Amino acid sequence: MRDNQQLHTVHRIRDRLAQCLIYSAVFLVGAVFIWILADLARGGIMHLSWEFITESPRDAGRAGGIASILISTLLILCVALIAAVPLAWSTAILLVECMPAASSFGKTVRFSLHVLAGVPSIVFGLFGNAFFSIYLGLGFSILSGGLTLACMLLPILTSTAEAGLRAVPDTYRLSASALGMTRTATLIHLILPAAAPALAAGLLLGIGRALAETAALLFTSGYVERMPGSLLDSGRALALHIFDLSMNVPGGDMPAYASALVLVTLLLCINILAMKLAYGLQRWRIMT
Amino acid sequence: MNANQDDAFTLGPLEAGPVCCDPQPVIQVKDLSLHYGDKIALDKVTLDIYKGCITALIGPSGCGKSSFLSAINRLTDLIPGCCVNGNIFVYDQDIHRSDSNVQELRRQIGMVFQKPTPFPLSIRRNIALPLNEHGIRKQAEVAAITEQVLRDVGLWAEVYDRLDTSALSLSGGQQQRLCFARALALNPQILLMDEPCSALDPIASGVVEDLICRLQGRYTIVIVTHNLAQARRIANYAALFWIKERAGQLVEFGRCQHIFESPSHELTAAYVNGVRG
Amino acid sequence: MNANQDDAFTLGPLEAGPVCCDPQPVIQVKDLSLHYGDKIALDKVTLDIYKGCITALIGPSGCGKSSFLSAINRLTDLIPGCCVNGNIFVYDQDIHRSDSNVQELRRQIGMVFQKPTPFPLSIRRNIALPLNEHGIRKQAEVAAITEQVLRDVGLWAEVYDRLDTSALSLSGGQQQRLCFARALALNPQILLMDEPCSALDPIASGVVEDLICRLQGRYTIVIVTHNLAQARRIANYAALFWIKERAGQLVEFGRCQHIFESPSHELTAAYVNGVRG
Amino acid sequence: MFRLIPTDRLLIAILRIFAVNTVLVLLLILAFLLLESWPVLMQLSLTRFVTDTSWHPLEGAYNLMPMLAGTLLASMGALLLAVPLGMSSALFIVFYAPSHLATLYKRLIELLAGIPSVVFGFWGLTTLVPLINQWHPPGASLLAAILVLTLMVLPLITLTAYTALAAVPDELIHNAAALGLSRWGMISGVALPAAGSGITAGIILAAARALGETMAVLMVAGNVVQYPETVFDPIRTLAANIALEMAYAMGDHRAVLFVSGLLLLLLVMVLSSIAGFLEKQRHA
Amino acid sequence: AASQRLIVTGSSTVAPLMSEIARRFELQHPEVRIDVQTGGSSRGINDVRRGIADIGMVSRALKPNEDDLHAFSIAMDGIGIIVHASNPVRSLNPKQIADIYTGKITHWKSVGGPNARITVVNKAEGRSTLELFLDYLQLKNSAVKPHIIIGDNAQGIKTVTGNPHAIGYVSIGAAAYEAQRGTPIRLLALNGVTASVENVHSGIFPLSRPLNLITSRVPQGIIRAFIEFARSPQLYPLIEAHYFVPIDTD
Ligand SMILES: Nc1ncnc2c1ncn2[C@@H]1O[C@H](COP(=O)(O)OP(=O)(O)OP(=O)(O)O)[C@@H](O)[C@H]1O
Ligand SMILES: Nc1ncnc2c1ncn2[C@@H]1O[C@H](COP(=O)(O)OP(=O)(O)OP(=O)(O)O)[C@@H](O)[C@H]1O
Ligand SMILES: [Mg+2]
Ligand SMILES: [Mg+2]
Repeated sequence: MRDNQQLHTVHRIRDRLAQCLIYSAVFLVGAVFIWILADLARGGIMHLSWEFITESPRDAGRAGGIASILISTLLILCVALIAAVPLAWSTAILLVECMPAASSFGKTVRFSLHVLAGVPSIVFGLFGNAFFSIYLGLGFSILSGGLTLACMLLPILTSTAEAGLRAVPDTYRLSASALGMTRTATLIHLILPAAAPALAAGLLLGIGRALAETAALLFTSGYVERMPGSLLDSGRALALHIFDLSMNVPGGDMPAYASALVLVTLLLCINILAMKLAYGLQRWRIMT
Repeated sequence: MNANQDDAFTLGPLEAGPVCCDPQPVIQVKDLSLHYGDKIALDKVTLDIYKGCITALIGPSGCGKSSFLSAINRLTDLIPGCCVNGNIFVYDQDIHRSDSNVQELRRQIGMVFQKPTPFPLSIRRNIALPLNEHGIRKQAEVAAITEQVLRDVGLWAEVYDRLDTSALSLSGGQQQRLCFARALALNPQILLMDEPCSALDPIASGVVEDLICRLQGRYTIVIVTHNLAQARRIANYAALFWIKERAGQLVEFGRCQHIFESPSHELTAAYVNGVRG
Repeated sequence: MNANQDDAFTLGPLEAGPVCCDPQPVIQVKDLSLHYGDKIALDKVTLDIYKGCITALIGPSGCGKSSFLSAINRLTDLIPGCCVNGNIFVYDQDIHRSDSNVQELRRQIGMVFQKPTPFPLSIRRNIALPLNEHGIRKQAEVAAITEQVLRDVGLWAEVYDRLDTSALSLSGGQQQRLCFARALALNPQILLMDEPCSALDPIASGVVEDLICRLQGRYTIVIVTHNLAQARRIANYAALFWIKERAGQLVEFGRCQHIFESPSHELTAAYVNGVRG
Repeated sequence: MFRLIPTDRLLIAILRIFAVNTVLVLLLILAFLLLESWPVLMQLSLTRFVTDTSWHPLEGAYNLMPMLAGTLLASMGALLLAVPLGMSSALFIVFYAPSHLATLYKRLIELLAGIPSVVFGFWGLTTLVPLINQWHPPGASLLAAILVLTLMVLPLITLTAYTALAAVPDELIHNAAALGLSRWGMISGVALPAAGSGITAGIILAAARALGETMAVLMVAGNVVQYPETVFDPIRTLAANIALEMAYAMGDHRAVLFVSGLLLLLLVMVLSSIAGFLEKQRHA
Repeated sequence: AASQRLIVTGSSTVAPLMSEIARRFELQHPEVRIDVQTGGSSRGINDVRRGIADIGMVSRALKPNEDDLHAFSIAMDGIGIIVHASNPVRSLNPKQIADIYTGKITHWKSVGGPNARITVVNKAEGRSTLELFLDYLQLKNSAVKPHIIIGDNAQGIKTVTGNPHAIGYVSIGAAAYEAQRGTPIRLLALNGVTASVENVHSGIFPLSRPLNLITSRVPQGIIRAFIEFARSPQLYPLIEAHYFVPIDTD
């Protein structure tokens, strides 16, 4: 309280300094990222056309488009989600609704998920190759790629769903119980709808991860760039396509840019869609 | 005014004659002990709740009033690590017997919490959902009950034209009354209330208090409150809980007048006189 | 008992003679209007706060009492979209002048909020942090002030042996008193309190109320409360706010006795008589 | 009404079956990694992974240490850059930026968090590596790996730190302000300690991500197995090694790759237990 | 839909050619679907042995310990040293190359090039190109001091394209194909012998090898049909277009 004037001047300088550092860091980050995005957009937009989306790749991807690759990607994604979502969400529901946080079963599951969440994707790739491709004999196929991804998505989907369910106020459970409602009914009518935005957001995160994944698919779903005929065919995912074009195909930069642009746009669209969906769900829930 | 007319009560006549002239136990609690893991929340509480009366539970924070309420409708089942010993009889049925039906018990015993907790649904759905759960599904019947209970809590005039908007858009006092209505819809015989007014501003709180008074006689009511003036105004019986040796205990139970004016226990005297909530 | 001895107060003598015999404005609020975006929270409020007195702000929820307090120490600066018009003079200084020092202003004006909010640090750090910020860094000095203010709020006996444990491990009432101590450590002249008792149980609430009474005279106190009995018990002046035309307004201001016993405004009469919070 | 209780039982039974599967997946992964690496773990003594001359699987030299060093160096370098930048970004969003700018910047970061690692790798390969090459050949190097990893984990750190900071109750901030704390005093004295555990958790998550990142590093790090002497030397990380050689590895070579997978798994487990330990410390 | 599926995996040198052959084969046999995956010669052998693939692609002669497999040569290829097109060096002898790869020569100046450090590009272990190359130079891989390690031929070409001071070695077929497409790389002469398809064909070029298809059993049915198709003279133009040398099966 002595020298208040001087003290506050010191504070003001310290505040300014911190502010300057933070602003410059932010400026740097922003600039670099905008540089990357601009690079992608500039590189990709030239090559992008309707034909690029609707044609299959020719000449190792230098010509033609990415239609078959998009289809493969979607198929892999579908397999992964169909396999992972029920498992993950039921696990989350079990953990939150039916298990005391301290139960040993709950602890085991939570620990497994914790470890799974940190497992590098290439290790999932190793596992998928050894288990799905070779042991189960699925070979290089969309199915084994999708299932490998499903393993990878399990922890993400579970932990987001768990967080979402936990965020639903306990008062709903208590009031519903006090009204004599069963857990099942409480879950279906109250908790799941209340957690829907969180579930959707988690799903979205999972889709994002799945679309972006390369390493886990390298040895499971394979490289084949043709239109897949069945789930047992090998199919090249979009991220893998970018990898291949940029690493292995001289003159593949342009289509790689364009593919990257498509991938990023796709992720963006899914993002927006899911937000809308979550919002819509909320409205609908109130209306009925 | 039209609104006032709609506000009129449809509560039926008292079922049990003049209030509490002949105390008739509806809930009998015998040697109830309640632990949360190692923590003892209630230690050997024995208490009868009388039919048609309002019983107020008072006492300092953490003395186990809420725990006592939860034990009565077995809401404690939901709390991991919570362990209940002793007997509770509701209408002479031991509620802890393995063949007793918890859902039916909870239908019989309505509960209202401190924080208004409408479900994030429309006003209509808030009442219809528990009804459906209990097998009442006919549109007309549900609508009739909805109107009835909303009138009972004096909410009909305020919301009849927007039953399909979200219950969350109501004000705090309205939400709390909706919670009352939801509980009443199941036609319970007993109502448990855990500080139903304390999260509300004074005006809303007054409205809810009026409502409780008007429910007296038709329901057996157990209310937890920190507001001694309120307890005094509305209750017929009062029970004081206290924390002794780190465990909640029942110190004194008796007619409201007795507790507030000539308490037998010195703790009670100190509490009812000294507290400035 | 030793504890009781430690609990003894070290508050100094009153600075301003007998309380409020000669009202001397410390805070002058002139035509204060406050918006949150489009929402008008306060509309043209003019009010003087007198030195050494306790002024209670009462009124229904949402009438702008908290907003009024925040305007006085410019906490409104922190709220995006909040826009303040009109003049506030604290010790004859316009606080909205661009050359006024907000940090110094806030040091002069202590504030205690509804929810006890100790920082998630040790008890000692909770008090030391603002002191350090205001240039008091010497270990010994900080320790002395810490002990002093903890004694002032009657917390010293309870915590002197665990000053380095987390402040979050204290009970609600203790946390709130720690917040008082933290505010007092900066040696303010004015204390603003926003429902300091309403999140506490009755006993803790009583302790805090006592504390406030003991602070009277040494500090100029503005307190928001929903508890009219409390306002009546402790305040010298009272101001009633009300929501008119969707904006908070000052309805009546005067001596506490006047407001509660012979209010000039019919709204005031209705409010102070009808409310059963 | 009596039907309803069995519904609950059925629900729990079904949920349990699904949850058990989740645990099984982890066990299965562990089992297969062990199964596939069993031959070498049996034949070779573990010291071989440390003492062999270098990594020449076809010549029977299986030293994993240079790659472990590369992995750790790259991750730590990336964290060293990303933590200050990420924290600054989070503080900017929560405390400094005007609201519309904060939203915009957060959107940008969210967008970046979703960008696949190959895209960063690709950008690194086409832009960063040639740049570094002009400065100090060969370009593909530890430095490039660090920079690309920084770009990848930065959004992660920013978003977790943002979430933790945003979860600091407003009341705490208002209290701090009411005590006349300056902005930086408020941030460093109150907000950061209050958000501490969330921020640490985010950083550990980022570390795990950096350790396990494969494709982006594979594309820019040069992939030479060696202990780097300067940041301009190329390195190979464990994960990149698996991706690079798995396709045509046979016999012992393949098994050793599974061993390195196990090693990665171990690293991540160590990290998560550190995180768990920190968490416990805070709550104690 | 395809009722029969053939999986072909292995050498990245052969893969582009094989994809094209597979496409043509499918045109004739609509009921067949052929998936071509790359990874390296060892992967081809590996996958065929494990039964994951029906046919393996191997860009070298089989070794004695691989005589459980059946090999069918479809073309010849050479391995060429490549540098960036802006590099003035035209020719190197095996000694110089060995010195560059073992780190005894680190500057382009020492071999008559620009004033810059050499960036040595090596292949990852398990690639037959690497084996052949080391064999020819009589080096062990552990003696090589590379700056960048790459997988496929294409990656090698791409790396050299992006780095004016790099030196690498790839399939002549792939390099010539790319150079003809305008990619800025140059094939160096080895011991004065130009690295070209003609020289591989005539056998003067020292670093050459057969490109094989392998199976684990004697090929039957559709596999046999495919292998015969791949070796049939009607594909010679295609093979030549990929800058490989067709082998007269007769
Ligand atoms: N879920 C729980 N787990 C562990 N302890 C609990 C739990 N709920 C309550 N307790 C403890 O049990 C004791 C009694 O709690 P209870 O909520 O019944 O008190 P209360 O009288 O209702 O208090 P209040 O007036 O504050 O509502 C308290 O000490 C409390 O800390
Ligand atoms: N940050 C904010 N943004 C927008 N509106 C606000 C904000 N804070 C308060 N308001 C609105 O301003 C009005 C006055 O709020 P204020 O908190 O001052 O009332 P109050 O008298 O303190 O009420 P209570 O007794 O419930 O604390 C209310 O209608 C409230 O909804
Ligand atoms: Mg309670
Ligand atoms: Mg307020």
